[in-house]
Amino acid sequence: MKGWMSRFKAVFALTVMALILSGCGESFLSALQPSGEGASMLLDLMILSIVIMLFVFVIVMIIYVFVIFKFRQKKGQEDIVPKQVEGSHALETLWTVIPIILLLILAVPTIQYTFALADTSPETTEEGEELDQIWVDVTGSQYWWHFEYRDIEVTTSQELYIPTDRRVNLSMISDDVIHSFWVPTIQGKMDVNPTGNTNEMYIQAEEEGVYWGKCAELCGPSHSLMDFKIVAVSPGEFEQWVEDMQSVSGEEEPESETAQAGQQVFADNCMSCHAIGSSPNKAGPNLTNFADREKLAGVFDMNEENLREWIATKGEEMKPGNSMMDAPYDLSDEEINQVMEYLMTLSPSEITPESANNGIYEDSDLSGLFPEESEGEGEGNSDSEGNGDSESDSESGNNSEDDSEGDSSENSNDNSDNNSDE
Amino acid sequence: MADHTNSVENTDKHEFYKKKHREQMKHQVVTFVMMIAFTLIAFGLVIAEVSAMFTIPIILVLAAVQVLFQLYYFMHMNEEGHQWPAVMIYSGIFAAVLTILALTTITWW
Amino acid sequence: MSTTANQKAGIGSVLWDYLTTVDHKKIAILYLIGGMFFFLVGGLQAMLIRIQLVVPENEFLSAQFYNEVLTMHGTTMIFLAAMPLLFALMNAVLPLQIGARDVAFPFVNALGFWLFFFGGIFLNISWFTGGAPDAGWTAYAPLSVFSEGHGVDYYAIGLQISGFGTLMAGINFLVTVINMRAPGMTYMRMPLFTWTSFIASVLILFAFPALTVGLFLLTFDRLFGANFFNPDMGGNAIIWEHLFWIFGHPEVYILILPAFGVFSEVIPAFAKKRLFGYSSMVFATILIAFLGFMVWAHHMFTVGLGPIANSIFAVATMAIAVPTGIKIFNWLFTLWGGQIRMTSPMVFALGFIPTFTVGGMTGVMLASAAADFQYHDSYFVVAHFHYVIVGGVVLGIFAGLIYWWPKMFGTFLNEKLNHWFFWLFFIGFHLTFFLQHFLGLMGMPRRYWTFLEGQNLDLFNLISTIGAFFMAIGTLVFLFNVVKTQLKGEKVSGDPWDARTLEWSIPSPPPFYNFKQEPLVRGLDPLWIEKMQGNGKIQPAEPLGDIHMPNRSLTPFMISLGLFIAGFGIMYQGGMWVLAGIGFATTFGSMLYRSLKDDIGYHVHKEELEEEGDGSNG
Amino acid sequence: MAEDVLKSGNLPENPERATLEGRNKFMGFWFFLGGETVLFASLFGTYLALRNSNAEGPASEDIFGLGLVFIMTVLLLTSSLTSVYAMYHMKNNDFKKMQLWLGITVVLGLAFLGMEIYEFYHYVHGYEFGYTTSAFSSAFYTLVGFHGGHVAFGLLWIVSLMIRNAKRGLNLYNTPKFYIASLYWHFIDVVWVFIFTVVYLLGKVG
Ligand code: HEA
Ligand code: HEA
Ligand code: HEC
Ligand code: CUA
Ligand SMILES: [Cu+2]
Repeated sequence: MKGWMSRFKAVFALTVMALILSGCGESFLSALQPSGEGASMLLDLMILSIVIMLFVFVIVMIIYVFVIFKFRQKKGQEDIVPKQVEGSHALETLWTVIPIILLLILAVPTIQYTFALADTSPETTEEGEELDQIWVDVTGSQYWWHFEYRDIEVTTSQELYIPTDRRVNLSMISDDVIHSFWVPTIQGKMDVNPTGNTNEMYIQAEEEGVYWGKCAELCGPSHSLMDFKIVAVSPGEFEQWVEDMQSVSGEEEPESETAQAGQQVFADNCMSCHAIGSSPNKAGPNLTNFADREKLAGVFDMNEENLREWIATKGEEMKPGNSMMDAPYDLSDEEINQVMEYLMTLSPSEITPESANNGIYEDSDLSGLFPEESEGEGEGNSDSEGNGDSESDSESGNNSEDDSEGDSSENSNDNSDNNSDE
Repeated sequence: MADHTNSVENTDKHEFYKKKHREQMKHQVVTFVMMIAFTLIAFGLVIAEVSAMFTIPIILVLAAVQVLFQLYYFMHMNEEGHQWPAVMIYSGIFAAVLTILALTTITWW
Repeated sequence: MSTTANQKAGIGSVLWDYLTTVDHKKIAILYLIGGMFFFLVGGLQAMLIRIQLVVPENEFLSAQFYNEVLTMHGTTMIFLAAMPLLFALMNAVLPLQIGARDVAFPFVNALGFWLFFFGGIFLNISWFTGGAPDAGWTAYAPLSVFSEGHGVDYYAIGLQISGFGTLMAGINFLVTVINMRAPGMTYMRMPLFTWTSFIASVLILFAFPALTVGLFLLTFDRLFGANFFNPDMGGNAIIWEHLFWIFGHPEVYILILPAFGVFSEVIPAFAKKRLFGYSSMVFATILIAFLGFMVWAHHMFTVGLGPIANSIFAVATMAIAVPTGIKIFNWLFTLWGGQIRMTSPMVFALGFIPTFTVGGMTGVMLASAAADFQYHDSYFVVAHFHYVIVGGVVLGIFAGLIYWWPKMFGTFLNEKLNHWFFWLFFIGFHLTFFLQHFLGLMGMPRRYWTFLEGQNLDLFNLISTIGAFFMAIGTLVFLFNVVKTQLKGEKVSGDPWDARTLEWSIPSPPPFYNFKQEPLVRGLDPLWIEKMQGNGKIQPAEPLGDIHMPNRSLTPFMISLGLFIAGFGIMYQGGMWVLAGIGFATTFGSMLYRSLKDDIGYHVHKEELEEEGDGSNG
Repeated sequence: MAEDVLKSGNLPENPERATLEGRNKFMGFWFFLGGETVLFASLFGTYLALRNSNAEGPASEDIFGLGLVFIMTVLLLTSSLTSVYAMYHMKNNDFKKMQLWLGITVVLGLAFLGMEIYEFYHYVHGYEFGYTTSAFSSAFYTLVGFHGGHVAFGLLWIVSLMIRNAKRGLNLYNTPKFYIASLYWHFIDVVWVFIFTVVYLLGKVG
């Protein structure tokens, strides 16, 4: 299908247009500068439609300009009565048929792409073997994002790490109102609906990088501040990140004394909503790798000043209407310092957004993440040579898909009641 | 507007209409009996717990036919002067069917 | 009636006159004033939006307030500005175009206006009682259900009240067109504005009930603890989206079709040519309406309905480009070979053609379901719909208003100022909205209270805001023009534009009974036919006789007032239930009064008519 | 001339459409019914989408008693027939008989409404199936309640017409009013046929 499109491109010298458009916006945010499979396909489709539209527009404009200049009433012509034409079958047929043809040209790839993008079945390698799939359960809440990697016991919030060697499948649900998950450079958006209505899609980054994500459905006062990031790292780095994250239990003692005191403060005041280490979705973001984040609460620069204001004011001014405003705690400046220091120790991994930008590529087939699966739900696959393209057993089924299917029946929801835990 | 005073002076005509009305009334009573019968059938199918696969389409069809009876006989859509009412009712039914289809099939799947 | 006579009449009696009028021409003026007022309010809100977005991380408005302004901007513009202004035009000219003395239900016509008026006031009272609705004009559940305060209640009840009014207006126009045409005015001789208004009324009839139900469900969820959209109790928020868009998509064609009608009147008049492809224009209108009912899910591509539904709706949506294209080309070929006069209505019509074409083309791009995953809820969509709405509906409204202004008021707007208005508004419009296409693709979602620095979105937003100021200045020029020319009050003849249709065959403004004798219509563009083949005067179809007229009545006002009061009772409950009682008692009491009292109108007698002169071109 | 329409006496065939006002009413009311079709379709659609979403509350199989509903159906169908009779006598210019049959229609309608109220009362108190119990219950009460509201409004309408015109007989001014009131009544019946089938029968079948 992509081949078909590329040939089309050649015919119309569309690359020129792509170049012009790509002058627009920032490479981490603009849909015109795609870095992922989905966004690239969509840009192709967009360019095809723009070309058709330009064609139509030019024709309309030629007639329009001609008519306005040619048939304008001149001085002294006031009494001329033009011929009263009723119509013309030939012309009318012409401008019925041509648009139909143009629309068909647009409709066919539209349908193909619509189906292609909805496909979350396992990818296959060139040899026809199925790749292991990574499934992430995404939860949107006012105004932050939560990510749980299925089967591999890693939980994180705000920043989603993905490997660049394969698609990552998302299964998305909302905890409250409708949100919409959009990373323009990687993939088109998909709504995140409340209970019962689970949505699935895949994302795939072709290059390493930190890509900005936005919430695209009005969800309350801080809708415009519900940013998140996709951190696309090489497979080796991803594997390492997962292992580092898995090793965090939340009990680790920080080194400095202030930080230890901070840990206590945190345990007393914050643990009801925030978790450290893998845990079910809570009322607030998971803070396991908080100190590695690029942004605080998704949008603010990560610095002491902002963090202090956030904790001291519960983000009241910073993110109006956010749910941390319900937190009952009342901390002294001292305690805030301590907890800040503690929070800044939460950096379990070498792999951070930095790693996505430093150009180092570490290879892996991620087999470490998919140990032999036991329950007979499908065979694991750990044998591979570890070169570029990962290979895996052809029988490797993916079972998480089945789980998600079950989710979409009405009323069966496993996310929404978790937030009241504790 | 002005012609009503003399239009029915003619008693023959009057008698003729009366007879026509009586004819119509007979149709309507038959319609009514059939509607009651349809209701009974539908009711019976459900009470007798005949297989759902069979019952559901049947009772829906019975309902639809009853509606047509109402429209054409009770509400006189079979008489002349009802072209526009028919157009609008059928357009309404068209929009109605789309709405119901949407809400029953693609609300979620 | 000259202005001086008007002033002598005294404010009180003028007020009473308008409160109780059932004359379609006066109701048109009421709609015009109401619609214009809300257009300015909505425009002011648009200016607030643009000022907030002039620089990144601006704090001119608070987040909550921004959402309220945004919601009220959309709601006001669509329901309280665009639709009433179109109703103003329909009321002013539709009966005249088909040679009728009034609409089919003059009483219901007044009722329709007062319901709209009180609905609009109700909605706007929310600003003063703790906050306007804040869930977007689409009010997606569950955000709209969870929304605190009473803002969304005002939305649901206010739109419900004005929605009833719209539905009645729709039925009224349908029956008017079917039953009230003058002799010889066959369906295929009706002017296109009448046709498109007729079809738009059909859309109203079948689209508004879905909104009615949606709003009821929302009200019940919020006020009476129902669970339609509450996921925890088995409800499903997607139901709202379907109901809203089953209404919402036909709604946009309800807006654009009458505007198309205006252009189909203005272009032939000033090209001095009959409309090219009249019958295909009618056919295209019907086809657009028909297809318009089957495409609503194109607003829901990203909801997750699945690829099958998305593909079906994508293709159905694209199909609408075909009949719309037929229209565009028919207009172009009406111009072809004509004698184009650059009057101000014509300039608006000519501005419309390329602008709407761009808007329609971005619409087709949006219809490409997969690509919409990128466009959806971004500024690309904002750009699309302002191109079709401002570039189509608003330009159409102003074209029609200027064109029929002499007919409505008997005076002329200043042509020069109108041209100034056009160019300021038109240039401002493109400045505001063209770059928004790119903003959307560059990653700016819509309904954003503020945008962050360092995303390269600053420049385009700045330009957009500057453009909005141009539009505001243009609008002010128009207001100035209205005030200036009305004070001057120069009278015009019955046919100042040298136009083609029936409404121009009677004096401006027309006498309250419109036509002294029912006109005899001999073809499409009847006045033009008489100008070419006759003496330029329409032949009467009947001898001079008594004219039956409806009585004036305060009842429509009372019925609407009752619902307005009841709305507060339902919303605040508790002790306020009393208000609900009083309100419903007023409404139902007035309805009962109406149905018990014989209201058979009165007659203007032949002798009085004879005294008034020959009734042509006064 | 206009006052003539108030004179009772000889009426033409189809008196409800003999005047322009009558034709307008007739046409407008039919169109209104077209709109009502969509209104009820939206309610039906909502109900169908939510009919199994009974959360923790009772499901349709648990509560619906078909016996009562069957009687209600027969009552309403019969009232439709009696209002046809009323129109039959109206066309024959027999005012007394028309009033009589309208009266019977009203009595049947009242009986229907009474039974509906009893039914709701029974669900609420016998099964704890209240308006806010579940999405299903909200959808059920809203759909059936809207219909009930229509019945109540129709009864008020017909009764006030009967009282208002009791002393003056039929004329060209009031025949359209009677006629459209009866159209309304039939439409209510049409809706009920579907409620009976879709809500109650399908509720039992599943
Ligand atoms: C007057 C109002 C109006 C009109 C006329 C239209 C016309 C069209 N609209 Fe638009 N639309 C809106 C008002 C309108 N729209 C609004 C308000 C929204 C946003 C609502 C919200 O979310 O708040 C919206 C949103 C909207 C969406 C959803 C976007 C999203 O939220 O993701 C889509 C998607 O398909 C769409 C499509 C179309 C199409 C295909 C047309 C077509 O009818 C256009 C047809 C016209 C042409 C195509 C031009 C002329 C034709 C030719 C010259 C012939 C040749 C052309 C071709 C072969 C292409 N519109
Ligand atoms: C008929 C419909 C209509 C019209 C005419 C307009 C007109 C305008 N709109 Fe509107 N708009 C909508 C319908 C419309 N809009 C809808 C439906 C939405 C979506 C809402 C939602 O998301 O829920 C929207 C959203 C919307 C947004 C997106 C907000 C967001 O997503 O965050 C923006 C931003 O630029 C905008 C701008 C404008 C501007 C600059 C105008 C200009 O054209 C306005 C020009 C008019 C004036 C400038 C008036 C000038 C007069 C004065 C200033 C004098 C005032 C004096 C007195 C009051 C006495 N609109
Ligand atoms: C009522 C629950 C609640 C409590 C208690 C709470 N928080 Fe939060 N916190 C939240 C929520 C919800 C967010 C996300 C806000 C948003 O972005 O909209 C958040 C966000 C944060 C963030 C930013 C997270 C990120 O990923 O960038 C920090 C840091 C934070 N909280 C620290 C604390 C500290 C420290 C405490 C205790 C002193 C605390 N919180 C107590 C709910 C809570
Ligand atoms: Cu979440 Cu907008
Ligand atoms: Cu649409």
